[in-house]
Amino acid sequence: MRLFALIIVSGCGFLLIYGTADFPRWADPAAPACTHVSDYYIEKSEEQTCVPNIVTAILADYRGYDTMFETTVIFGAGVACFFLLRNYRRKAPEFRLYRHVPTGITFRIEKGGKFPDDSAEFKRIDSLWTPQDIIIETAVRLLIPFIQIFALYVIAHGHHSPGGGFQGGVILGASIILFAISKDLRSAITRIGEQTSGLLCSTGVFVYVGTGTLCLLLGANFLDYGALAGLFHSTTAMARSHGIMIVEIGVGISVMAVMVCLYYIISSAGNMDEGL
Amino acid sequence: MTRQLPALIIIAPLIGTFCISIAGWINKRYCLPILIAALGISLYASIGLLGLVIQEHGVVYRLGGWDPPWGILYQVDYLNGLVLIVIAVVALINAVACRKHVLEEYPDRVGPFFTLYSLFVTGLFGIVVTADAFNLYVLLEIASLSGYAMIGMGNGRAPLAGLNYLFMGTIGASFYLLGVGYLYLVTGSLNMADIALILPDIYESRVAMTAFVICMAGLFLKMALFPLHSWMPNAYTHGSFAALGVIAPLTTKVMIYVMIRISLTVFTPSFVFDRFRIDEAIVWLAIIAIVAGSLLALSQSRLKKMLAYVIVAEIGYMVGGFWLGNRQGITGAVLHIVNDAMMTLCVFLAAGAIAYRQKGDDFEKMEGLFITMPFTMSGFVVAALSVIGVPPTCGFFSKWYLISGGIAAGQYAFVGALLLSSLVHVVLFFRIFEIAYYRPEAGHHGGGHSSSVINEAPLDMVIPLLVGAGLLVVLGLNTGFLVDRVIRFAVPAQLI
Amino acid sequence: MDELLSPILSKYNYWVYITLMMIGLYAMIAKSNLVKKIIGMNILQTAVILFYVSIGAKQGATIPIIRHGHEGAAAHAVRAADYINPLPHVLMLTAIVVSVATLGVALALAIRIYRQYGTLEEDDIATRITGDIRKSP
Amino acid sequence: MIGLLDLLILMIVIVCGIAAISIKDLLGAAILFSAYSFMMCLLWAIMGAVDVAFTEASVGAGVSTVLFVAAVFHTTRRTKD
Amino acid sequence: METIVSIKPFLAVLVSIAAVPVLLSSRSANIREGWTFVAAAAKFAIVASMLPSVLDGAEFVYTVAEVIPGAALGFRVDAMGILFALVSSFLWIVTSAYSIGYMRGLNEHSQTRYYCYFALSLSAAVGVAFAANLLTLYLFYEMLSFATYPLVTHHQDREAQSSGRKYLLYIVGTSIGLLLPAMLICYDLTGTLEFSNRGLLAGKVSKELAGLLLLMFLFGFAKAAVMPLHAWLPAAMVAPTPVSALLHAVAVVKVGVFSIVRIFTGIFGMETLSSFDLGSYVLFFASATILLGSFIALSQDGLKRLLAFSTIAQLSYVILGVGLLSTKGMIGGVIHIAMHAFGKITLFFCAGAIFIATGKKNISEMAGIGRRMPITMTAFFIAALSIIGMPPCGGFLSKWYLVLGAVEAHRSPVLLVLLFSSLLNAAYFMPIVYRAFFCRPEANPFGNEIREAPVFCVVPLVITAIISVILLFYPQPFFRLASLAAAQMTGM
Repeated sequence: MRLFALIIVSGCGFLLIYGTADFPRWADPAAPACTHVSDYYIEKSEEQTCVPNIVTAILADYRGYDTMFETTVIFGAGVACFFLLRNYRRKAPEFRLYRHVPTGITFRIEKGGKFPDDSAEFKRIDSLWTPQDIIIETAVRLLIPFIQIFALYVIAHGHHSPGGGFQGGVILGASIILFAISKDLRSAITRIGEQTSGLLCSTGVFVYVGTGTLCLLLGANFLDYGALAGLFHSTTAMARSHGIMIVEIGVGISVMAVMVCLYYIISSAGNMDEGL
Repeated sequence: MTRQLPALIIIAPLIGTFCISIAGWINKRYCLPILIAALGISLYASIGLLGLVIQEHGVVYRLGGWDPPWGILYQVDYLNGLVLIVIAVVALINAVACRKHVLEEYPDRVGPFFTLYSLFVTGLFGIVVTADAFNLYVLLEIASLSGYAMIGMGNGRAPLAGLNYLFMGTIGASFYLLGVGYLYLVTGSLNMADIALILPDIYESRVAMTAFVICMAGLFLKMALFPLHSWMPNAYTHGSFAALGVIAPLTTKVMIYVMIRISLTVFTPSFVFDRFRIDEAIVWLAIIAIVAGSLLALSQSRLKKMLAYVIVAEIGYMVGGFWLGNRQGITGAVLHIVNDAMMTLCVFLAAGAIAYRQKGDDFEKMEGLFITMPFTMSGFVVAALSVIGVPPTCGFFSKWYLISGGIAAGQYAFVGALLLSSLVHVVLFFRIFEIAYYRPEAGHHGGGHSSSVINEAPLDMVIPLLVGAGLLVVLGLNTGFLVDRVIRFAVPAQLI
Repeated sequence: MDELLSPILSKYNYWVYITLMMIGLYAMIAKSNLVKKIIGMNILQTAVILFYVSIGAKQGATIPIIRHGHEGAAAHAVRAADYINPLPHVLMLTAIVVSVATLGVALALAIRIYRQYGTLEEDDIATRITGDIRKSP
Repeated sequence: MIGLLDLLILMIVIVCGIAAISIKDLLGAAILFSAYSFMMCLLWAIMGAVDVAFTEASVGAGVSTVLFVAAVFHTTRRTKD
Repeated sequence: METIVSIKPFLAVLVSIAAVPVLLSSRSANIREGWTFVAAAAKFAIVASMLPSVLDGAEFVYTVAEVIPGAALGFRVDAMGILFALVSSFLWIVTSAYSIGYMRGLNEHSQTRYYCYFALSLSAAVGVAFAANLLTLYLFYEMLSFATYPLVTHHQDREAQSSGRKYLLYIVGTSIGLLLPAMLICYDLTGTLEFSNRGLLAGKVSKELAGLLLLMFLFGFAKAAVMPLHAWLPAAMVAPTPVSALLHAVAVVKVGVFSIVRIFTGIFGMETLSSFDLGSYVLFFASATILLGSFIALSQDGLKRLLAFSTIAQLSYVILGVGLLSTKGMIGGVIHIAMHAFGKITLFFCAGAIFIATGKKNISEMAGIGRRMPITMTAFFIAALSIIGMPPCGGFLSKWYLVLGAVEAHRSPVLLVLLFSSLLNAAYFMPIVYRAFFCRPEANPFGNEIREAPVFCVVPLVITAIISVILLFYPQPFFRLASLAAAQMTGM
């Protein structure tokens, strides 16, 4: 097997090296890749879309169709994981662990026994439970708001600085994942439930597609934000910038939801019960 | 409105996807109607589009209103107009047929399944309709991703098969992406037509050649051409029928479409067939695929697995036919994309109906089926005859073009392989017919077929199957129209 | 000496991406552990991304975010030579997203497989399956 | 001299990649892979692909690692190769 | 020659296909068989309605669909085609009557399936008769192969299974392995597949290629049972007797020879054949088949097997007649299709009647049976005479023209073959008749009281026997058609 692998791999390697021989010099400003299409973007993008960050402009407008499907891929990944792992009718766990908060004693309640409901007194804990670290909890509680604000900034400010809907969405999702890790999965799920995240997934992408379709209904081509000018009472370029903003927000929502969803599903192996 | 048809094809199933995923939370019963409605809209759009293409020889749609090569472009010509209709029809028929399977196999995740289903179809539509090399990659990933999930959700060894499928598919897609990168490196563009304009100056450079080889390697991997087919039989054996009904007919065909598109539109026939002589080698590869696929199919004892190997052979038909490099051969390949999609759909629908009733698709489960499931079996017989290549079913005519292409190219080994595989298919399917025909208790005298023992599959499985079987014959009788009005223009003019 | 070295050195990014690609491919083919295969898959995808980003690089240019001179805001024309080619970056954003999506699905499948066979080694799984087949009749 | 740093990071990337697929502990592999991604993102930042670097930092080094760890947590750490 | 565009040929093909759903839906057996008769009568009426204008030298043409450029799915009715269609559609009526008697007499299972596939086979046969080009002919040829499979394996036991396999192996194997490539080569050479009396390949092929193609066609149509590809026919005799009677004396095997005649005349053309002297190949294989078939028939004890081998031999008369490449030989060959059909179907009917009445299958057990079933055995005797080629039966006519053709073509060996084979025929038929009538009473197991088979079985065989006598004295319209066909095909 290894020999076979080595043969294939070296074969590919030789092919690629052979092809590399005719490459233009690295980082050559005169290389065709840097001269044919990209110049147009660099020179025209700002006046056409009022977005200084060229990457955002191309991402959400010139090649917005790609990005729409990029978001759809993420959405699909969320659905696929849900489809593959989520198991509803699983047998009830044979025992549960509860912790008496004031005394810090841990109870092990067998099946059949009466489970107390979560309260200030009793708190359910995972079967693989590591004693809570007050430092981590506090630090995370302090951090999360700033992380989320930063995420919103990244989404909102994607026009002028690196970042955009996708990165912001990931960071937003990461903050929730962080919360889920620092406490436990259940308390995260109580904040953002399974259905909520599932709903947000599709709404996010729907915002994107909806914007595109709106342009189509306004008589322009699909995803041609210029058609929104009438709605915003602004120039076409400005309308494009607004359209990009809307789309980025949609992407952010969707990506955030999917990241959370993925974490829920995978960290609990589909049980939505006990996480990492 | 007709201007917007190309967008409609994608938008309908895409919006359908989200509606289904939300409906899945609210009430499962809404999922299937939404899906069928969405697919119906895209079927309408694709048919209208082909009509438009026949009127004005090609439709162009600028997404976001940007001119190529800066924006992404839809370009519908005869070739993909045809494939679009095939995708829509197959997806629609199977969507109608698969309800019972879904309810039986995963009742608690109907919503997600149909979401993935419609996502898969969206991806295929996008692959076929786009004229942007990178955009094709993204949509390829969408289709593949939902395909992996649908395959992996079967029972038994399905997850393993699905994961292998995922690995192979990812390698293939990455290779394709790399090839596109090479092309971008030397042309600076991603629009297929634009690349085709720039490339001829640099056909000499190794980069173009490497790009072509890498792209083809990736596509062969994804379409499961013989030496690279390892993922396919397992995936198709362990997947659930609801998913297979749409994955098995369409995935490989669309990949073959992509191969044709890359070879003819991005690269020119002169480059592919004249300057860069690997066509001979690939035809031989296809010959090996045909022979090996047919022979391996002989050694199977499960219907699904046998059909999977039959598909391996069919892929050999199309790849070989295309790489013969003459008009007849390419016509045959394109025609076979259409026909093979339809017949694969029919055989899988029939197998699904049988497995649904008999609780399994081993051969011994099929004894006496001609008595108990006459309609399903008659549909299956028509489909099988089409796979064998018996007129007037459509399978015969595509095979006709392929063989005459082989004769015209003087590639007699290919002709021999085709004839051999037809004979092997006769053996394959008549073995099944015999099992189904000679029921264990011979005799049972008294005139007429005794309607007491009939135990037919549910109507919503049988009717789509019979419709598909009818389509096979209709397609066969309209081959002339198809070739004269559509495929003739899909084949580049300079080929003779 | 320098003439001999410069064509090789000038393309070191490409050599590196080829190396990474080979590493990933090797892992996917030769390793029997599924998670290792998945890691290999990600390395493969990152290698392709590295290749694209290397295409985009441009000497004497800065990041593709248009800076306005203090005098006369959008008055001055933007010179293409000043900014790095942004297109590959856009494409690679998409590619990264695709890779993480694939990763999610792959891990989900791996967990299912582990649930089913209790191992992640392909050869063990193969032995299990053959064992089951031998048991069943 | 930016080129040297560049080369250094490239070396680290390769080393991390090889280590990630050859270490006998899956958790370690996951962590090494995140290190690999992080180095990769530095590399891209140097090449001026800020957005890509940003994304890779958040996705490759962040979420992917979490997912890997979660998966390993639910399966097993041990591996034969 | 005028050509009439009319849908009649297509209707003639469709009518029995249309009968199938009706048969399936009809509840009681009587209604079902009533419908069978209606379909058969309708088919015969349609075919007969085309007869007069064809006799005047007209041609009916109808194109269904242009599936492949140069090879439409179309029909053309000329003299030879309508001759064959007339024979088979008429005999369908007779056979339906006979099958009612037979199937009910033996209380066979799944009779509806039987009648359905019977109708399908008939439409396939007529389709072959009316095919305007090689593609259409191939289409119906294959349809016939698959439609007859359930009939051959009607009993669904081990024996039926093995013989069904043999049947498919020979028929489908040859048609895909030899016929299809030969067809494609023709298409590649000429760009069309339409039959033309001048010959499609005229002046387009080298001698070697022409010879190769000829052999591919000759053996590709394995239904003609030219040795060495004859083994399926005796095996297929496990089928119920009406099936053997109609299909293996008329439809299937005649379709084989008919197609071969079509190929020789319509694809190669007489000039090509004679200029390349391909006739002698044909004559060689045909004569070998005739003699070997007759010899094997001598050694058979099972009556149906004997008839099968006799059929194998007789079929080659037709091929022989065409292979002579002379007008008279052609007439003899073509008209032999009709003559042999009537004679042989009578013989099969008799065999079936004997089986129903006495359950006997072997000749050795039939001593004295003539006393018990005089009508049947008389018919048998007449039919045997017809096959041997003695007056006062139709067979004489065809043999006579074959002899004339052989003389005309200066092929003296063929004369010997004809003579010798007639002797052989006599040698294997006459003992049966002799043993049936003249044997010592004490050796007669049946006794003297007359007990015939059911009337549904007897009437048809009497009719066919009488017809085969009449055909000698009033050979019209078959003779006229045959001479027309010969004239058209030899282009004189």
